[in-house]
Amino acid sequence: MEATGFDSWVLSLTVFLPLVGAVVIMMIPKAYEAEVKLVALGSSLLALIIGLYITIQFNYGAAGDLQFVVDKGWIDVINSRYIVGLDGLSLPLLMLSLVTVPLCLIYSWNHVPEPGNTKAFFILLLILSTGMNGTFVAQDMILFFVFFEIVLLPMYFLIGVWGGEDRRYASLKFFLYTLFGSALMIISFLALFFLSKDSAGELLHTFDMRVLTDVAGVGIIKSTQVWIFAGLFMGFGIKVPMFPFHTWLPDAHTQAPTVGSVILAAVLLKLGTYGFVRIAIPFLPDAAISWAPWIGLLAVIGIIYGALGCLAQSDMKRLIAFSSVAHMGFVMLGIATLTDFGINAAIFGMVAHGMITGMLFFIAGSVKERYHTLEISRLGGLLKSAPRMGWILGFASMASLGLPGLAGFWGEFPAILSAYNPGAGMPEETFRTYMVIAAIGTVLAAGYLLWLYQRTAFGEPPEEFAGHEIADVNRFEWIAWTPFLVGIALFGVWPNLIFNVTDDVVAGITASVEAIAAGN
Amino acid sequence: MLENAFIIPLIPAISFVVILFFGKRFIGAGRVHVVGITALGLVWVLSAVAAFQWTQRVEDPPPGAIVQLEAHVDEHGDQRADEHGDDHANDHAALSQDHSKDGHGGGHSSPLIRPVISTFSQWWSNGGVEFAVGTLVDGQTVLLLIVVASISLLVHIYSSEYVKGDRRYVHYYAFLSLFTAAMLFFVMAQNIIQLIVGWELVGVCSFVLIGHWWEEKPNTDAALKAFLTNRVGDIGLIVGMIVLWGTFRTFDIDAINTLISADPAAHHFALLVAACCLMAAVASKSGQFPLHTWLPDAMAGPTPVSALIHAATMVVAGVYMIARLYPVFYEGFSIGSSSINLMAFIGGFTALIGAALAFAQWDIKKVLAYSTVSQLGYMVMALGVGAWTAAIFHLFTHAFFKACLFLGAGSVSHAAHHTFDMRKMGGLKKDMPHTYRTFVISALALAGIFPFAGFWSKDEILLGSLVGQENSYPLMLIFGCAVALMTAAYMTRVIWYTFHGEFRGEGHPHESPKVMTVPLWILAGMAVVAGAFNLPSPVLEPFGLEGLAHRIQTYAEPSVYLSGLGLSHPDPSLAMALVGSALAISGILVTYLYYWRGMGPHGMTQRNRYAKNGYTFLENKYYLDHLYNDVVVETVKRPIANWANRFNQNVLDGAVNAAGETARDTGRWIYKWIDQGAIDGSVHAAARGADSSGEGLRAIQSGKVQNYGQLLFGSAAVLAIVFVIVV
Amino acid sequence: MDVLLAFTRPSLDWHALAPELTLLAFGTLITIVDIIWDDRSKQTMPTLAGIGLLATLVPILTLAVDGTERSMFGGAYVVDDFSLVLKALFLISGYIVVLMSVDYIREGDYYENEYYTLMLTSLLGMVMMSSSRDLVSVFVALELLSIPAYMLAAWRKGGPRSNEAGLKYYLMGVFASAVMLYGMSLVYGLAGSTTFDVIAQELGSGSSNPVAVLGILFVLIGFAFKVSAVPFHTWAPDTYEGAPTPVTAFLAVASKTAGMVALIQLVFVAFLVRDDVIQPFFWLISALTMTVGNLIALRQTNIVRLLAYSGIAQGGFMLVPFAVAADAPARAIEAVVIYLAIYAFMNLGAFTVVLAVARKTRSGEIDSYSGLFQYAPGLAVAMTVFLAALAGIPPAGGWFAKFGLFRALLDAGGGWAAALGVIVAINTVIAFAYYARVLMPMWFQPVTDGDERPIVVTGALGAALTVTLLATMAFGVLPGLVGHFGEVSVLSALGG
Amino acid sequence: MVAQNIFFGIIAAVVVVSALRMVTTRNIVHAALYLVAVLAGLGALYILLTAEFIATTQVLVYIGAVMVLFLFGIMLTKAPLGNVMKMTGPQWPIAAAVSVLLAGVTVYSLIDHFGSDRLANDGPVFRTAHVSDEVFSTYIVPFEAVSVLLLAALIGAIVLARKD
Amino acid sequence: MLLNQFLILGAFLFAVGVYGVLARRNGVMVLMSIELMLNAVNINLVVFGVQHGVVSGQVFALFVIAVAAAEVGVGLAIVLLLYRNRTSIDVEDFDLMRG
Repeated sequence: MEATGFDSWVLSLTVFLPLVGAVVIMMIPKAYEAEVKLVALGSSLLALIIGLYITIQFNYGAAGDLQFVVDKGWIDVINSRYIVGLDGLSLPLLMLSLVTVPLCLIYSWNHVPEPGNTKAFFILLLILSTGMNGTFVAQDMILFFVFFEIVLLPMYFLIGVWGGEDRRYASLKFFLYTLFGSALMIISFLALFFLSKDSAGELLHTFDMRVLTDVAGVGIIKSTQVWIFAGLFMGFGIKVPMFPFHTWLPDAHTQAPTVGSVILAAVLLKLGTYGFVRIAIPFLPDAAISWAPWIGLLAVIGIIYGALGCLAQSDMKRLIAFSSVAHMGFVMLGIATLTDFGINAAIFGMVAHGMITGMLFFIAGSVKERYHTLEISRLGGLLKSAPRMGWILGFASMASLGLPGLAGFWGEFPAILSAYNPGAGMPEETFRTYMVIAAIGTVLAAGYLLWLYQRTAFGEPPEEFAGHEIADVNRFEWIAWTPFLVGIALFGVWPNLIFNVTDDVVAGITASVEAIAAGN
Repeated sequence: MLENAFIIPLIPAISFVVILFFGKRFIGAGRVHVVGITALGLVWVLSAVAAFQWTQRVEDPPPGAIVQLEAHVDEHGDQRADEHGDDHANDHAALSQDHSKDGHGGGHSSPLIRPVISTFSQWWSNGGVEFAVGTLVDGQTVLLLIVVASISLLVHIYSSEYVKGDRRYVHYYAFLSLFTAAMLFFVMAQNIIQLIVGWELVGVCSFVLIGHWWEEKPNTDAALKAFLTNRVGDIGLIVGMIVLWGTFRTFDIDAINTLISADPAAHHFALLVAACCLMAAVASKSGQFPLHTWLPDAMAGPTPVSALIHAATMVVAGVYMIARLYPVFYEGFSIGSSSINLMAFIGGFTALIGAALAFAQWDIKKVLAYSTVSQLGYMVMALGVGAWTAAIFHLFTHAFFKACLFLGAGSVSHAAHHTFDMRKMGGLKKDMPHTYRTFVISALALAGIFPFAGFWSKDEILLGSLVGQENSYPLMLIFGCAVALMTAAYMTRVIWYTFHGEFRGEGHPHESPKVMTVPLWILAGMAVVAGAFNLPSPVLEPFGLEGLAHRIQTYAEPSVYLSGLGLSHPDPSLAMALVGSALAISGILVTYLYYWRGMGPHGMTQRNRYAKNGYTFLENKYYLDHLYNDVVVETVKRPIANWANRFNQNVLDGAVNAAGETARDTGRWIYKWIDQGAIDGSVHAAARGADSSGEGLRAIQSGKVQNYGQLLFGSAAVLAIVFVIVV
Repeated sequence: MDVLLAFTRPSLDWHALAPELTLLAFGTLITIVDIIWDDRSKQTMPTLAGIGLLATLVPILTLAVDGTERSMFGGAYVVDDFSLVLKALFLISGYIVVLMSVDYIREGDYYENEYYTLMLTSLLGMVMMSSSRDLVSVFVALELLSIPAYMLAAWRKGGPRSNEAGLKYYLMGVFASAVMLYGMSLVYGLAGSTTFDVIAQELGSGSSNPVAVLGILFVLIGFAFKVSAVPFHTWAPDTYEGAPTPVTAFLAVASKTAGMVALIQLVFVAFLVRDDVIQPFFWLISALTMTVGNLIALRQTNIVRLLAYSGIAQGGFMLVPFAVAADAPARAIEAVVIYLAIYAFMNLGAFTVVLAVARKTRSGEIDSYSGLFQYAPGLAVAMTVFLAALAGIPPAGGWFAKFGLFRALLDAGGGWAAALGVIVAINTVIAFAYYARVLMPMWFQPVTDGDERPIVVTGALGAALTVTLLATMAFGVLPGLVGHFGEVSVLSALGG
Repeated sequence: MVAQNIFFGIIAAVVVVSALRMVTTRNIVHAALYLVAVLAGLGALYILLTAEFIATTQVLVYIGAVMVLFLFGIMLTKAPLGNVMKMTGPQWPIAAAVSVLLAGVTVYSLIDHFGSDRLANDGPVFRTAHVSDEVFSTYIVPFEAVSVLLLAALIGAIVLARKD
Repeated sequence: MLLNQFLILGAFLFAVGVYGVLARRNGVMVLMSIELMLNAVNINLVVFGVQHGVVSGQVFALFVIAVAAAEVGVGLAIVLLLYRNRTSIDVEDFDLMRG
């Protein structure tokens, strides 16, 4: 079902408009800073507008099918094609990415972090945007891989150039970890290419993700599947990041500039979980069933571990970073159950975590800007110095700890719920244990977030900042934050906005898993 | 109103938004209470309308609202049979229904009225199934609506004076509104997800309001403690609800209850697990042992908040939840057939230690807080022994008199320089007549003195314990009686210290303004008459008003669910009432003698202060006092109250604090040794290994061409040897 | 007399030999011009050399359009798609090297005319190499391309480092060719013929035969030296560092490519039957090469030396497909050719940037790149693209090269191939660690000496930079371009 | 046949001894002379193998040209002519070990494979004309390439060796 | 005559050449040792040519001789160049670049 006319262009436009913007900016001399900013914002907003057009035109009745599909030749020699398409799984994440980038641009409008250079900063953000958008719509493994990797370098430079004290170490660590994962991932992609067979037993030799989803790994022997899955697991798991591959994350987050952290948290981590849902599980359901208990185990370890890690932090940003480990643990737990509830919750959790943690990083950035420190013990009384920011921090913290009525809850609760009855062929007792552990994780989440809130927002402002005038939320911050805040509340109140979109796709995935499980 | 009940929580929610976002700028910081009070007024009216409509529904059921029990037998299916059950289950339900009717005849004359359920079906969806958000309104709901709306309204009014000029007046009212909205949302939850949502939201409001004066660390500590303790309970809530979902594959409360009552024994084990888990949630939210320690600390919040949240409404959420999902607990804990069970025991034990702890407090609000703990324990115990109506009835009456007591305490503190330390009060009787009177009335109600509200509800609970369902609950009865005695005693003590004797504080106490005293009087009035809502028929028979007996039982009890369980109601017992009254009166009497007449065991410290305050004791009494002091106090009071207090402060509270600290320490340890040490360390070690092996390999590169040559020829030779041998 | 009568004039396909002859003609022309005009000719030399290289592309194009496979001397000398693609690659790399050399050679104290003569000669050897399908031709082509290169390495006569570079390169080269020749003699002894086709037949007929193993091994070692595979790599860092930078680029790209081409022909045409030798050999060598190259590169402080080790490691990557030469021959050749093509551009690009930067900083230390992004953002971005390509990060071209490796490995399948894949993956990570060592000062650090004058990029260097940059990006975004050449160059011997 | 073997034995002995001496002697000129002996011995062996053109070339090119080059090299680098300089480096044991290993594996393989294969006695005898036929037909391209190679080596060597 | 007589002699010469290039410090001596190795190859080529009754062995040997001559010339040029700059032809001295 290929799109025609304008619809056949929209996805490519959302993906490449930011890149066009970046190229245009490259032509603009550095001195014309206002023009640079306008072009950057313009191109990303244009992409967003097209994203909204997609959202409107999207056929929600057939959310399980790919829409706006374009299938053109690309690298014929390796049977790789330029295939983009969008279904209910991609749509929320694409929109998240499309929204996040303009917000980040606005946020850094007048204060590009040290050492300045707005032009380069914005170019990198736009390239990043192209990579992220592309990953969510690519329907060819090679195309996916390319987009998946495109984000690496811009992020590396964002952290490395505009980051904090330890930026070189952090950026390199981020890069090496991810690179390692993706190298193994591409091996698995190729293994899929060479080994996938159609139902008649003919070798397919295709990178087309649609086809591979359809054949669902039938024809690849189980032990091989498990190995291939291992490669995918490394590629996506590091990106998520799952325990024990998470150690790049706190460093990267802590050192990254504010918008870097925001994008990292809001979108980049989602590439990994998206990969699981889009590629690993549908392509290799049989292996997924074998792997799921282990993924679940790592996920719940991540939940508890991330929370305990948070409790040990003395730096606000690092704490939020560790909380990502815990939250992505919930997402992975949901995925590991291989059930409708779990995977839907995982997707919801991705979006929710994107907005909430993105928001928290925004605030952390603003706090840093005002206090020039994120040392929790030196902060305090934010509610008094900058009440609005304090309240927003409280709001975001509450959302982050999974308060019902806000978005975070809908990623957490159904994920825990799904572990009670894991998908076909999986050990029930194991997952029920995970369920209880995950539930305990929610308490710890409340613990570290409130503890953070108490020590940063409550109380009297500390002595050392007594003389300083701490500005409250400014205009740019309001513009940048409002969409997230509204989103957190809106999706929290009416989760069907997302569940309804994703459910069809997830149903397809679980159906194929169940079919495989039934065959075993 | 019953169909459109969602409007009721919506009003305070809107009020919240309006106050929070437009309060300061458009309304004026000092006038936001008008918005809140208006909203609550509306809510009250609508709640009253809803209540009235519900009574109409019960009295004059519209077609379709009644569950026809006879229909089970003939094949023309009723709705329930169509929807849920199989024939066997329905027969069973019908049989047990008959059984309960015939067996005890406790006036189950009313027809089984279906609750009014209205839903919006697209709240969220999963796996192709759509889950609704909606309202479930029945008698239990409207009862709570009335309670919440009334008390919240009064607290709103009261607060406009009490927190006047507060630095965060706007936020105060905003969150008061939000709390009300959340609580109302909670009570009319149609499914267990909504229960969770409401449950958490009230918790957050509680957190915010306890920490209202967050500049002081103790307040924020208390807020954190409250929230975190509740979160611990929430593990149970979440897991319990998930078990329910896993068992019945639905979130719908109506469906769950109906399914259980249709076939109570079908999922006993799952229900036991679910009930145990949910019990943990109840323990945290409703301050049951051992998770009650947050509640006294929560008194750090403004007093009206304590009255509303930590006495009348939020803390009863646990009780309400048990009542709402009563079939789960009834079946899970086998309440019908046992003579002791976890819920009853926890309730009873909590009631006991709460009462004991109330003795040892000097802070008037803490006394009331422990009293609340104790009374909540009472309610839980009532539910644990199968006395559903008694528990809800007690919830109803307790809300009024405890709110009154708290507001009274607030009034006292308002007068006495914002202190709650009873040692700095005394003799306020003459300065604050209204406060004094309302306080005494409410205290009498709490103590369970005829004919105040508490008497009736407490009596029903004791009766419920005595009779039980199939078996009696003797231990619960003993607990209940002991608590009745102790309650009366500690309330007398409070009144003594606060209103009698000499004023020990600074400045000149004065009566609070009308804005505060009027709510007090309204509540005191309710404390007198609330008992009338569920009078037993023998009381009314002499007046020919049997029709008004057991109104709460008639209207509020969801018999449509409970009938299937075979729940029975005990016959009223005069003997029990007399015993209960006697206990309460003797409690008052003993304490009265102790304080007013200086009789009884006085502690060393008290004795000295009384001496200072001009009390004269006979010389020989000194020895007697000494005797009491050493023998009685050291062996009786300490073991009971002080030991309990110490246990409470050191062990339970310590455990809560230690849990927090331990988590932090564990976190630090894991972070330091596992994360930074083992995991990151191994990564670093790999990096270092690569680096140093790179350095080591550089040695090959000696720069001398003959070394290179040696390597070249040498490796050629070695490779040759290896390949010649292997291949 | 009968023997004299027996001589038949060999039938020469002049069209097939046209590229070699054109190149030879221009080489001779340069020498003649030099003799006639002496000093006045200096300005025109690079132009002449450049024109010569481009002119040589013309017959290659006509041959490609013609499309028939031409084979001479009983299969000893073949012009097929494979050879044409690689000839073109040699010539283009050569052209870029000439562009890089123009200013460098002119401004230094060098013999200019002879420099270009030798370079063309060496290229002639490479062009010959890609058509050679017998031992003698391969040997002569190898020497033809190597011996001028030995001398070019020592071309900075006044510089002890350059002299030393020449000596080391020369000695190690001669050692290696001695080993290789010994191996060739054994192979010849078993086959009785120098052509690959016959060798393939004869080697396949015998079963376990230590002499054959020895012969194959020694021949392969000779070329392993050429592609600087560990443990025969030791010359490379020293030579790269000491040699004039354009020569280094030439060695790192063209010379290595020639070695690879020879290996492709030997392995896939002559030795493929002995997969029990070649596969384990290359498995071992490639794993060693990439790992050792990468690990030592981690510790380098000199940019050229770092690129040298990086080149060694890249060579290791290129050797990977040989480890599955028999299991997936077509894919393996494709992978190597694609890798070679992309590698040529990205590595030459990196060297071009090094040259451009060195024109200002006069230093080869990585520290001298500090703050490059501040005063020369264009060069910094270009370098970033090249390094990213070398590291294999999309959308810069290198990813497709790495992808080709994985593709070949997985097409072959099996545990050993997968294990090698994992080693490649790990090495990709290590590799980025030291590329990042260059990126970091460039982007993350302030200018060390505060000298923020922009860098003047000369026309020739600019042209080289443009070509390499465009090619690198184009290969990354539209890998089909290079993939096509990889596909057509699968040797016809394999039915490709 | 016996005569041939005796002849081979004598030549081989000379070659072996000279080679060993060449790499062990301390006098560089002696070493050059030992090399001459080796090369001459090999030339003799080629005669024995009926490879007359190779034998001639061996004498002309090696003994005539290459050796002269070496001697020039020795003179130009002003190498000490006596036994003064330490000609062998300290790493000679490693070198010895490597060469023994190499020799060992090679000889083992040769013996293992060729065993006691006899050299064909009745094979064709190739005269110079045969060689030239072959060179100018089959090997014409390499031959031309070698000529280019020699030219390039010439040019390069002049540039490198000349005094600026 | 046995084939192996010649082959083993060749192998021996090759090994001696290897020893020479690795052990000798004098640059010219190293070059001379290289000749030993190349001559070992020539023996092989010629004897194999005889064995198979083909002429290509001799031709190959001829090419080797020619190339060897070129190599020696270049090698000596480089050694001379070094000698001029460093006044030494001890190969052990040339380690300016390492690591």
